Amino acid sequence: MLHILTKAPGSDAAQQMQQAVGCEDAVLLIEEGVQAALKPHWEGWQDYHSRIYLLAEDVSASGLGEMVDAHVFPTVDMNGFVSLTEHHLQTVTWY
Amino acid sequence: MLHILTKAPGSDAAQQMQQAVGCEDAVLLIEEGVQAALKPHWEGWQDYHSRIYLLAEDVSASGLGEMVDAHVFPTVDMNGFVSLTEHHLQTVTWY
Amino acid sequence: MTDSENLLVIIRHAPYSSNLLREGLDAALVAAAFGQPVDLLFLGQGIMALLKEQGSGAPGQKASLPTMDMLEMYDIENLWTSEASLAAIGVPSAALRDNVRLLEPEAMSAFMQQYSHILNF
Amino acid sequence: MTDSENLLVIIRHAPYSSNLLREGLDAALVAAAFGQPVDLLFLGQGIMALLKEQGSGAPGQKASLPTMDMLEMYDIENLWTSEASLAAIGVPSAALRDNVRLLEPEAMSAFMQQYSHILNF
Amino acid sequence: MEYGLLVMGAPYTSQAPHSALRFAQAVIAQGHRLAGVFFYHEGVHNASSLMTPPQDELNLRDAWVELHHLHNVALDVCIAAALRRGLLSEAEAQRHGKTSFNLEAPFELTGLGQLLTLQKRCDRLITFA
Amino acid sequence: MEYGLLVMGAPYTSQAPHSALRFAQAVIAQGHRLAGVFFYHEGVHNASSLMTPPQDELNLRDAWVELHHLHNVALDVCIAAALRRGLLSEAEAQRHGKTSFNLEAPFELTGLGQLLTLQKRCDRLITFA
Repeated sequence: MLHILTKAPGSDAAQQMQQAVGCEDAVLLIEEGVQAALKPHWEGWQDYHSRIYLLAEDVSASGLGEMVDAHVFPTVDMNGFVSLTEHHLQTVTWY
Repeated sequence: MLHILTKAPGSDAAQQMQQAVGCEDAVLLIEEGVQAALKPHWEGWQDYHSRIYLLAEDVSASGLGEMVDAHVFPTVDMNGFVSLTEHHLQTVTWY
Repeated sequence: MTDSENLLVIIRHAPYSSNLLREGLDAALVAAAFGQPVDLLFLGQGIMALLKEQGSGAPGQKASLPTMDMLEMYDIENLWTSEASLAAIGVPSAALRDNVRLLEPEAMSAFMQQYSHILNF
Repeated sequence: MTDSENLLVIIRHAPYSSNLLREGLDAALVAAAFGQPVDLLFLGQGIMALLKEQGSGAPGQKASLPTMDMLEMYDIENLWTSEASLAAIGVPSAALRDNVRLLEPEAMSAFMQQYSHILNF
Repeated sequence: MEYGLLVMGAPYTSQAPHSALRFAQAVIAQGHRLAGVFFYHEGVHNASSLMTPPQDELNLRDAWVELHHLHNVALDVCIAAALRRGLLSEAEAQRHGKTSFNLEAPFELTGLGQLLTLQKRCDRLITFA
Repeated sequence: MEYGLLVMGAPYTSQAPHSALRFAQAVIAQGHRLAGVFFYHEGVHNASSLMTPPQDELNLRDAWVELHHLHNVALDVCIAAALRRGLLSEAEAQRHGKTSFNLEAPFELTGLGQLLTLQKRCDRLITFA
């Protein structure tokens, strides 16, 4: 399952998503979700470390490019977003 | 100053309001704000104990009447809401 | 017409705050009317729709209670919520309608995997 | 035309999430154009508008940077934020534009009392 | 006292217009004067004459119009916010080459200056959003 | 693969329609088929033919229409959600005694059943809200 988070890491939507992410699931952070780059200690970074991604276009629109580079957080572009949806049967958006 | 909170006590809006409430200010909880009745340990109940009110109509619409009665939280009706705005020069809504 | 593809509708918004609760329930009712097995999961603010006392309706706004009561007529009998969400919002389980079932935190992911389709409101 | 009734515009929403940031800034610009002294306070998600690097603009959406840059042209020079909000959102103060001033938690209430009018976006 | 309201929530998206309407009625019932309501941000949708709710639901536009007729409350809609969101008067529709329109009197399209004027003129400006 | 999108955010209220549009373009660019977009909740405002953004801003309705014409993507709008919010086709306007309308082809008013059909028919349904 792919989880798309569109809200900041402290939001209700984020907390609800965190309850639901299984150990085979991937997480994509878009829109306000990219603010997770400001929270290197957010549980998400530990819990899903190898399967969490930031949408690159939304990172640069938010002015968070430097933060993402500094922490080497993984990003995908729009094509990578499409690939993630190909590889997971189900997609759930948390907004 | 009168502060009107329309969101739940854990929300960003509530946190921002809490920064701003001065010691002469009053607080009115409306819409989702009445969910503070579910949180008897919410700081607001301690911090502004004699000058915080729940809007009665929104309490009953939310089904929180029993909780409000159990904790003897103070309520005002729509006319009480108007009176609060009369008594404070400024009103700020946190949503 | 029945259907083996089951649907989970997740409700995460409170009755009067927006029309999301109402429009989420409508999607569940239509799926059920089409013969699709439907379960409902209430998280966060959505839990406010499960309060027993709830439903008198803010003056001038349509109450959600009638829609909630229609669920049973359409054979939507499984209403779920999560213990973690319940604790976070501060609702005691005694305040909930009778037919609500609780998911433990560890069970949530496996629970969601059971469904062919999910709609998140 | 000048005016002794000063206005505080509070911005609490992020640049692209909704149009609230943009419409809040518009209100500030119009007040300034009418000769009213205007200050801006950025809280919560609104702080995202203060990032130096911010403003390239999501593809197809209007960037807010031009509007932010217009503030100075209209003599809106006081941009405030709160230390508590900054810490909560995780933005280091070094990442902010140069002309942003910080309010300590105890100062917030007295700060707001100074203004004849407040608009909260 | 003289009151003004700023409404920034849309019907069916936000509870704000319902709260605002009930507050408006209470203000007037208590003998105050409600000078005007300014619709901004998503609040512009309150003015839509095409709003067609089910018959058992309140039509908010009609309720605002009634408030205007009974108590002479000005209903001002921010023109920039309205145009972006597809709320056009007949004049604006013509100007932009559209054959339909969905905003009519007593709602009036006006600039943001009107909000600042309302705030200064009234003893109280209350926001619902 | 065959994709469907569910859009529940309005222009100027939510970033969702912008994200959805860019995702739609990427899906098609990668050789997938985009069967349809279903507009629900506030997403119905994407269909407004009266939307009049400033000239330097993207007109989202026009962008959806272009997607339809270039790639034959169905643009379905939930009729119940649309009527409540003041989005009416010519036929619905007549039925409700209105002289104006603001929803035209290639957008189609349809029931919620269409969303469930889209979800079943497509390999993937992605929500933007």
